[in-house]
Amino acid sequence: MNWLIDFFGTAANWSGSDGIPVRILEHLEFSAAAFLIAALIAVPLGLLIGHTGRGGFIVVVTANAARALPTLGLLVLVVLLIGVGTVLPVLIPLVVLAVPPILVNTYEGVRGVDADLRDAAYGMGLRGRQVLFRVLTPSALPLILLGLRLSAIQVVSTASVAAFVGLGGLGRFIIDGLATKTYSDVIGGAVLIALLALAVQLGFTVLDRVVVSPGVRQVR
Amino acid sequence: MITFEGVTKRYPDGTVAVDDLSLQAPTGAITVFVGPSGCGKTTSLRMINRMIDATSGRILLDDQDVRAIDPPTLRRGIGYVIQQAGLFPHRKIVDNVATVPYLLGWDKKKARARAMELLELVGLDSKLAGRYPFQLSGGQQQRVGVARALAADPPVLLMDEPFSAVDPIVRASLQEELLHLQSELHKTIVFVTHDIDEAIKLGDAVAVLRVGGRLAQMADPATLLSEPADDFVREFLGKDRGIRRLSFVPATGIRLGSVPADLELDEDTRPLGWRSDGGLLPYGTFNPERDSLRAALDAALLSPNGTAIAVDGDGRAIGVATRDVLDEALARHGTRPEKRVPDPDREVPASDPRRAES
Amino acid sequence: MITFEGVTKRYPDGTVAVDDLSLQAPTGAITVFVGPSGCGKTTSLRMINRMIDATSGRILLDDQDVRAIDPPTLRRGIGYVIQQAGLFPHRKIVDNVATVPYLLGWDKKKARARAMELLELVGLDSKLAGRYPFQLSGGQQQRVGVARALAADPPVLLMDEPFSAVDPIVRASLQEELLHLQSELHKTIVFVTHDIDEAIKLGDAVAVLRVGGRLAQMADPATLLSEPADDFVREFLGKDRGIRRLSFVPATGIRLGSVPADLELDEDTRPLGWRSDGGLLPYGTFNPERDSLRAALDAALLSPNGTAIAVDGDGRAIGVATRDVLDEALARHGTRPEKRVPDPDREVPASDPRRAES
Amino acid sequence: MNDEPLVRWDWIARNWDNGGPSAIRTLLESHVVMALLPVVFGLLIALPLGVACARWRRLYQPTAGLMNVVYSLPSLVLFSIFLSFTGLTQSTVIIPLTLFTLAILIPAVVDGLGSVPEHVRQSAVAMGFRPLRRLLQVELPVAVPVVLGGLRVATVSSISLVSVGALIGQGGLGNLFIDGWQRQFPTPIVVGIVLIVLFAILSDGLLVLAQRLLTPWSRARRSAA
Amino acid sequence: GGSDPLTSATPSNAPASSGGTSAKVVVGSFNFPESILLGSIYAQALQAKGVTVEEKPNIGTREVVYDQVKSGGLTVVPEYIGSLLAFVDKTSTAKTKDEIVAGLQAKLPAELGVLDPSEAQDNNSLTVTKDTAAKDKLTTIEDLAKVSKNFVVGGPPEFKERQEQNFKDVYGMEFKEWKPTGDTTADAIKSGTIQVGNVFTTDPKIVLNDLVSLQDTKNAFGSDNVTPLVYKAGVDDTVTSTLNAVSAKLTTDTLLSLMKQISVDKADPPVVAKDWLTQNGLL
Ligand SMILES: Nc1ncnc2c1ncn2[C@@H]1O[C@H](COP(=O)(O)OP(=O)(O)OP(=O)(O)O)[C@@H](O)[C@H]1O
Ligand SMILES: Nc1ncnc2c1ncn2[C@@H]1O[C@H](COP(=O)(O)OP(=O)(O)OP(=O)(O)O)[C@@H](O)[C@H]1O
Ligand SMILES: [Mg+2]
Ligand SMILES: [Mg+2]
Repeated sequence: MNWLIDFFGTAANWSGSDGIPVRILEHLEFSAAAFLIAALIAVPLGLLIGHTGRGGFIVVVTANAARALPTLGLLVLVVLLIGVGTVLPVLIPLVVLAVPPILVNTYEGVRGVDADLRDAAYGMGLRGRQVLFRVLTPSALPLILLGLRLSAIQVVSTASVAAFVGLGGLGRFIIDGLATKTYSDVIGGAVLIALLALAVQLGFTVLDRVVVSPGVRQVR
Repeated sequence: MITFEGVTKRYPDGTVAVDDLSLQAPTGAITVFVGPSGCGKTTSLRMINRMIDATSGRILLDDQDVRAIDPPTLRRGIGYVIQQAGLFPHRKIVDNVATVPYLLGWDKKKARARAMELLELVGLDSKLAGRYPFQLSGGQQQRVGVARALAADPPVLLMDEPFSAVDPIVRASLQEELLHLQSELHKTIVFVTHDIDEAIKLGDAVAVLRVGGRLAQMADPATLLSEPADDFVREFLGKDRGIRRLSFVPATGIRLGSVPADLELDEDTRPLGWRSDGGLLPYGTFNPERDSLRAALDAALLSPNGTAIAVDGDGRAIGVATRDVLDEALARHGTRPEKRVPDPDREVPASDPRRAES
Repeated sequence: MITFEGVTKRYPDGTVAVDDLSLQAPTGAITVFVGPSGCGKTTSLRMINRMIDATSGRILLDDQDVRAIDPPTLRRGIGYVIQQAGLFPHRKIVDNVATVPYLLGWDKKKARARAMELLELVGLDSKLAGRYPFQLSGGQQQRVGVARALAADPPVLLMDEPFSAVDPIVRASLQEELLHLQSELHKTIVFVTHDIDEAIKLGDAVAVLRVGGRLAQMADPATLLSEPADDFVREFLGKDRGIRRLSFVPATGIRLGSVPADLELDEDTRPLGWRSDGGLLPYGTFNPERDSLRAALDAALLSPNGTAIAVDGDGRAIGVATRDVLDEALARHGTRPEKRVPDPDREVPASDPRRAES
Repeated sequence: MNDEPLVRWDWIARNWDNGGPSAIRTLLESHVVMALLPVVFGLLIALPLGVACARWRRLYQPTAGLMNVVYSLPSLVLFSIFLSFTGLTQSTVIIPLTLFTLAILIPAVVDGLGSVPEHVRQSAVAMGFRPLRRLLQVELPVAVPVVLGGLRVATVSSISLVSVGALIGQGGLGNLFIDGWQRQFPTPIVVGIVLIVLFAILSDGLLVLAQRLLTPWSRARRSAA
Repeated sequence: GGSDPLTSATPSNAPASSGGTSAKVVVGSFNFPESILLGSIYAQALQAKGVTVEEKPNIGTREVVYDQVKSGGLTVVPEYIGSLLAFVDKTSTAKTKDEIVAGLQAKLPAELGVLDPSEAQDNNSLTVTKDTAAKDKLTTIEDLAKVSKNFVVGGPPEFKERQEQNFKDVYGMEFKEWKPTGDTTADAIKSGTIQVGNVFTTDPKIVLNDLVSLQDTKNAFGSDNVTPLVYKAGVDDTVTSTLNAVSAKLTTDTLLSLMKQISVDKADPPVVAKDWLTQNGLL
């Protein structure tokens, strides 16, 4: 508890270019950017593969292998290869981290939709694209959102590695705190990250309420 | 009218699901495809709305080859009902029903009004309209499935074992409902089932298929029962063919005798039982206006003296048919029941089942 | 003998599923619980093997209160078959069947040998033994379920809608199979269904329950059909009661006349048809040794002249029953069919259905 | 950045087994230990906990909530917290990774048990299985495919996360990242990444194989699903 | 900070007995290559004398490593006397090697000790690009102090905490902003994210990237001679004499050339260490 008071109770921690608000903003900035890029890649790809059923096996296998890619290793490699100075080196490993859960869940979600439902949709004269967007996607939405949520939480928590290569974000408190053994900073940073993750979780719960049809939510 | 002309379907793995099928499903009638599992019923049905394309042969919809029509367009003009209803779980009932109208670009209000109308038509309470499919029982979901297929008022309806997932009691009521609907709507319906009783109950024409997708016999139900084309059909029709085809003979033709003295009646002349030493004995009744010869026979068999009591719609005794009279009626109609012909112009009051089904 | 003595089950939420139920399921007979959905059939059944414990009242198994027996021990002595078969997906068929023997500590070889024996008994090919449940059809799975319940040779078998998930044709064959098995094994069976036809086909005694878990009537099927206790039961029994109860009257009693001249026979004296101007006319046959009066009536109705042809096991004509003779038989037995009594000591040859079911 | 090649093969050859503490082989070995022990421990803990959570549903919500929080903590933070308790030992990595593994495996066990069809459970009861035996012989075996699914994710994540331990001096192959980073030397980094991914794929493949062998009964279901 | 979790460390590998050659010597190092090299040199030298050695290279910063030595989890760590003194005594003003060693002897806790310092120094420095140096005419830190208010300074995360006050005291120098740039400091200077960075004088990147280290005319960083920090109870005479023999041969130039082999030629620290030990007859 003392650590938390030290961290959150110190006025200096709240202001300036290395204050808590700035760090949170920075953290959100790369997390959001990485997450959005990943979502833009993985959701359409997952929908497409789930819909056509082609390449599904490859996707699942690759996604699992991609989970194994160590973020830290990728990060330093990318920095070595393209240098520091921009957020790009951080985005690449984070995107790599964020894609698999979204991709796999979207794919499984679409593929898992009851075959009869698909059948009924085509039988009523929906065209392929209408079937995908009007029937499959809404039905798969809970799983798609689950994938997005898992991915977002991982990104928020892992974005702290940005600090390792000298970028900002909440990881600064952790890396710097570790280096200087200021435990209050380490714990404070971790708490902030956990809170962000919690906020993400809550955000998705709300999103789920809003965008998922009660009809689909109940079925699961 | 839907015409199959030498239609064959061979799946990529070599299975011949339908083999040189030629038949006609008449306009305004219910044509039932029946046969054992795997005999190609579903395949045949789905070739009509091009969910599956035939390998060779043609299917004509009122003289137009379905192959000439863009599939989604074709399908929007054909209602399609499947076993699990296939309702969209994420849409409310009313929107499920309005799916095709929305697709056709109807305005939302009109589409919903139409959906509400249909829900009523299939016998669903309008307060279910706002629910989601999971909140409905299996039977209710099936009704919604039918309503949805009817939404854009397609002339043709394809139904693939629509009632086989519900329990027998609900199933019977869904069958009644379908007959009732058809008596009002006169759609061209192709109905698939593997249950011969259902086929006979619903079909104006019944096509019996055998495994390999070949047509074994196509006839109206009464003919089918009296003159099965071969052993396969006879076997498939099962027992009681003689009794069952009595269902197609109305009981109107029976000469009724006057109510005998040993039948005890209440003040409204409703029968109470046959007098005997040991008190009243059981009796059986039939309504000559509505029932079939089968019901009359059943009534006779329930009475100790073999006499069936004829009652009116209110259950009042209006006469009796003695065993002799009945025998005579059976002899007259027994072997050659009248052919049932679909009669699209006859309007049947809703409270009254259209058929002489007992 | 299983005895319910004033058994009541009230669920924690207040639902009274079974209300003061008293009845007896006789040893060696099939007792069927039938009734509309939610009437407490499953609850009643599951109180026997203590899957559910009664709120009040007692259930006796051969005079021993089931409450006095440790549930797992009790259950190992009672076979239990349910709708979805409930096979263990991770065990091969043979091991599924051997489950209870393993539990009872039999040695593995003996248990498997017993399982193989049972698979044969329920009519499954022994090469299915090494498969997993997902590799079997629904009907085969149900058979395995029955074999599994029989594995430790329990005297009592509880069956909860065991056949309701399979299609009607397979269902009928499973019913036959059960009757056949029972004719060899003479278990005390309690069978739950909501299908009255199944109840009548299978039950030595039928208990009709009404919603709220109260007994409406308990009787053998023939009595039930002739003398329904009240409107609820009559309604539940549905149509054709008169015709259906003829199923319980064997056709043996019919006085056969000699084969008339206008019946065309082949060289083996098998009937070919009634001679007429327009060629041969259809005919109906029955086997007086095996069939019921219902089959005889049906045969008569299939012939233009109302005469049923009696044939022997090989299909050779051995006489005819004219309509008059039939009428007489109907008059004699129509209202008071013989009671069927379970007769555990009579061995019936396997090829021969035990009942006079048409 | 400069002429440094992506991979210097001779470096790999020299350092594969140079006898020192930073030999690639040594690092790989410690990586294997630190990645797999958490999975083993996690499974051993998650099984009883998962069973308990499935049995007493109200236990599950708080447990799942706690696991969610653990999962959202950066691994580095957990490592450094444990550094104060377990010092510079492998436990400092193994214990936090076990916690992460639990966050994946407990839900997997609960879901797995939830995937046991009710009629299968009921017929086990009806045949006279006592609860423990039912759990061991029926419910857990039937839950295997789902649990193994979770185990696969947990294993792969664990293998990848060990490398973060390099930041506190216990990172297995992750140490190669730090080394390469400090010397602006891509070769060790590439070697580290490749070995980690290969190790993960190998482990995953073995798990898939185990799944095939353990659950021949669900093969068709899996390919059909 | 509040209570310090690291002090409660109970390492599993603390030596069982105090002293005695039978005990295992654990050689640790900081998380930068030079320290890893020095650790490797110590370890191999000791091994050559038959001491049982375990190496734990690349552990972390002084903050982490120091406590591990104090608690006996590590026995020997290559240290830098100036930085170590600044760490144990924030108020110390000692600048010369002898002052510093005296300061250390006074301030180190009883269980710790330093052996003979070597000649080799690896000083902290403030470094800028050649362009910046030319533009603002910077050659010394004094020059920098005049313009430092416009400059962003970077370094390892612990840099600010250690030096902010020191710079003020010695040079009256303040910076516009402190950025923790860690291992990327040299790159950050080059890319312009920071204008001044804290880079070790032996870091080959200074040469590689055309950087200029400013002279520490007022000795703000102090002398930073390399010396082993030891957990006294874990070392015996063999260990002490062996390490002192190593230190006697180490010079700044040696260090620079060894580091060039490691960072530029990508040679591996153990190999480099071994070669050097062999050349100097220490193996
Ligand atoms: N996509 C397919 N590929 C290969 N064979 C198929 C395919 N679909 C169906 N078949 C085969 O074609 C035959 C007819 O199938 P179909 O589904 O039309 O039968 P059905 O009469 O509807 O049977 P059921 O009563 O079981 O629904 C069967 O032998 C079936 O196995
Ligand atoms: N666990 C329970 N808690 C509360 N009510 C229950 C429970 N199980 C069953 N019921 C209720 O008890 C009544 C009888 O249920 P039961 O399952 O015995 O009926 P059933 O005759 O087997 O019906 P079905 O034909 O649908 O299987 C029903 O109203 C049911 O809703
Ligand atoms: Mg079909
Ligand atoms: Mg039930």
